[in-house]
Amino acid sequence: MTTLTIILTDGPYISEYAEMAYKIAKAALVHHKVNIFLYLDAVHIPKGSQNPVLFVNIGRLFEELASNGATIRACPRCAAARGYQATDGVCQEYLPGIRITSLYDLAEMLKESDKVIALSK
Amino acid sequence: MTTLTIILTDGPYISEYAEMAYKIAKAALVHHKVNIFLYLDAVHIPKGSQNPVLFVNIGRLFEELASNGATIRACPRCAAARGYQATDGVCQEYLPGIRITSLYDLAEMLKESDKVIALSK
Amino acid sequence: MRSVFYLLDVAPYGSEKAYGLLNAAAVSIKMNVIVGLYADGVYLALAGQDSRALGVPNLSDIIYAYPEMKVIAHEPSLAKRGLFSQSLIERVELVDDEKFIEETVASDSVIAL
Amino acid sequence: MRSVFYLLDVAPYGSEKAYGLLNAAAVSIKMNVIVGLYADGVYLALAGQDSRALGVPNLSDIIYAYPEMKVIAHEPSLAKRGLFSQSLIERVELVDDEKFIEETVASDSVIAL
Amino acid sequence: MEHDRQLHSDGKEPKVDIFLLTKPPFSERARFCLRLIEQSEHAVLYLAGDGVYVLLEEALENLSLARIVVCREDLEARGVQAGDKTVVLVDFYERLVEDAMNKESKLYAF
Amino acid sequence: MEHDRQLHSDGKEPKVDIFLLTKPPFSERARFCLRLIEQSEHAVLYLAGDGVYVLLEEALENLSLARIVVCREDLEARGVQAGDKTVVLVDFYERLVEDAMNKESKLYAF
Repeated sequence: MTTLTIILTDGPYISEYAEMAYKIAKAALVHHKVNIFLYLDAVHIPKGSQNPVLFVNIGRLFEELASNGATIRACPRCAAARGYQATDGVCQEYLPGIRITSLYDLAEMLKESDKVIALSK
Repeated sequence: MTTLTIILTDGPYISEYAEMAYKIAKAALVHHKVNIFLYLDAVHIPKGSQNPVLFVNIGRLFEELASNGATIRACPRCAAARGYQATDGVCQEYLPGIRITSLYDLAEMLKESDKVIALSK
Repeated sequence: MRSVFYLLDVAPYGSEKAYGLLNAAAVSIKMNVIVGLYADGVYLALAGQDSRALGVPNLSDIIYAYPEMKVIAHEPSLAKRGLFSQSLIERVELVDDEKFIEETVASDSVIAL
Repeated sequence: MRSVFYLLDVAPYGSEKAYGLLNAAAVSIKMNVIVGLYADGVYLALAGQDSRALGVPNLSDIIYAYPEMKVIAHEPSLAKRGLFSQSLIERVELVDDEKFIEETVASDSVIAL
Repeated sequence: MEHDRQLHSDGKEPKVDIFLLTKPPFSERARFCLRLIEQSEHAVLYLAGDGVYVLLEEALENLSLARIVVCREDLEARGVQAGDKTVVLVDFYERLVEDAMNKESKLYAF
Repeated sequence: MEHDRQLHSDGKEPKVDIFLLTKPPFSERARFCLRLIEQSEHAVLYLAGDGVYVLLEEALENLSLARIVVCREDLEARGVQAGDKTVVLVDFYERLVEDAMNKESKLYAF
């Protein structure tokens, strides 16, 4: 099984990248292992209670990816700065399945990956 | 008394603009009325429990501005999409003094302003 | 402020900037409002935008919904991006560099988002 | 992946991108890591950075803290920005366009943040 | 995977370069992407997001590209017309993933 | 305020244009800012953030500027040297606000 890692740095709604990452990850999950690392502003993506009116709910899309087997991790420095605190990787404000762990996870994801896609403004 | 309105569109930490806006607003509050409109990603600025390690706490800076008389308002569409819900303008996740109101407030702020500064990536 | 010049210099759809800027311009129409398309912002002038499949608001429709909003596009930016050979929406007035700068400085304030 | 090329094309300090990219490169040093300074990213090569008064981490110090990280700068980008007449930090290797592209494609992956 | 590694350690390059471009043509990233395409012997260009504006560039004609694949919903939203030499797909991301995850290809995203 | 309005309705322009530039010189915003400065009769340039990189531009010499004011902490962080013709201030923002809020000035921020 081959592995794809996607790195994001933008928050939801401000750019198309979160939604694009969802579309790529969804297609990749059919035959491949998918890792997503949420870096810098992308740590806002799993925030709960998002309620966009004219756009798709990005948080839900990532919740769906996690429940379909994608490994989604967020950078703890970026998350803490922005107000997301975690205990044992679990953040109460986050949607289920997405954890705040360590930047070293990014390196581990890259090492085990066959392909990498970084999407960023 | 003259009025300055500052418009922000970036979240905290990702760019220098939130901190720069603080420095401008702080200097302006000595002699002028200061309005700040938080638009797009800038609605993340007043989120509580920010805990940056090597950077200044941006949320606190804006809480200070509000307590020193700055009128700080956030766009409801941008805020709701990003997971910040408000009742009568008050969002539980926000620091005190900053309210989620209406995009029309931006127009009102502009109309009553002598000068405007938009800071945005 | 009695007049505002909103400068759009990023491409529509890829970021929320264009949508945000048009909404801000729309609520400001009790003042004189100009939306200036510059650099990558001129892509907003392309005719035939259909965002239904993408599932986001049609930005050219917003321009048509607010006739009070004057929309100008910077000709050198259009030329550089190959847009002169394309169909453009009629609501957008094409102006040369000098006229674009003139309109910018004539407004009480300039807002680039 | 056994090698990663991190492309930095935005200016340091003004955004968190450079800091984030250097941190990502720092945790990746068990692989072969190259940081490529390109376009506005080449400003990171300026000597004498002192960020104490600004109250943020010194980005050139991060480069010195990780000797395993190879840092190259794109000469045409430096030239365009007037940096050839400036003092540059020694840790950064200046390479021409061809060599820069060669290093980019030689890595297993390219990451632009 | 093992096979792929051996290809690399033999000094052979992957046979196909896949470029996913999502930036408008005058961005630094797009310029860098086009520069990489110039030196590729077998390049396939996937255009999504603001990358579809690259189709308006005459310079595209001069690039040696095996294929240009375009995301249909992104193209339509922006009002850009695709030329004869492009493949416009609804199932763009499925095809991108198929191509990109192939062991014989190398993937770039800008 | 009333005085300022009358100046405008008389068709007179404010006497001083204040430009706050925070973007590096090759950004579209910086180019636009420099273009506006070209047509100003009395321009003061305030450089903060990545705007301080503009000091490395030779083109700056050719601009007719009444004054260039630079934010000291932003300059030092970036390792940029300021020339003789610039004023480097610790109390940059106080001075900016004073200049910018003056009724006789018009403020631009890029």
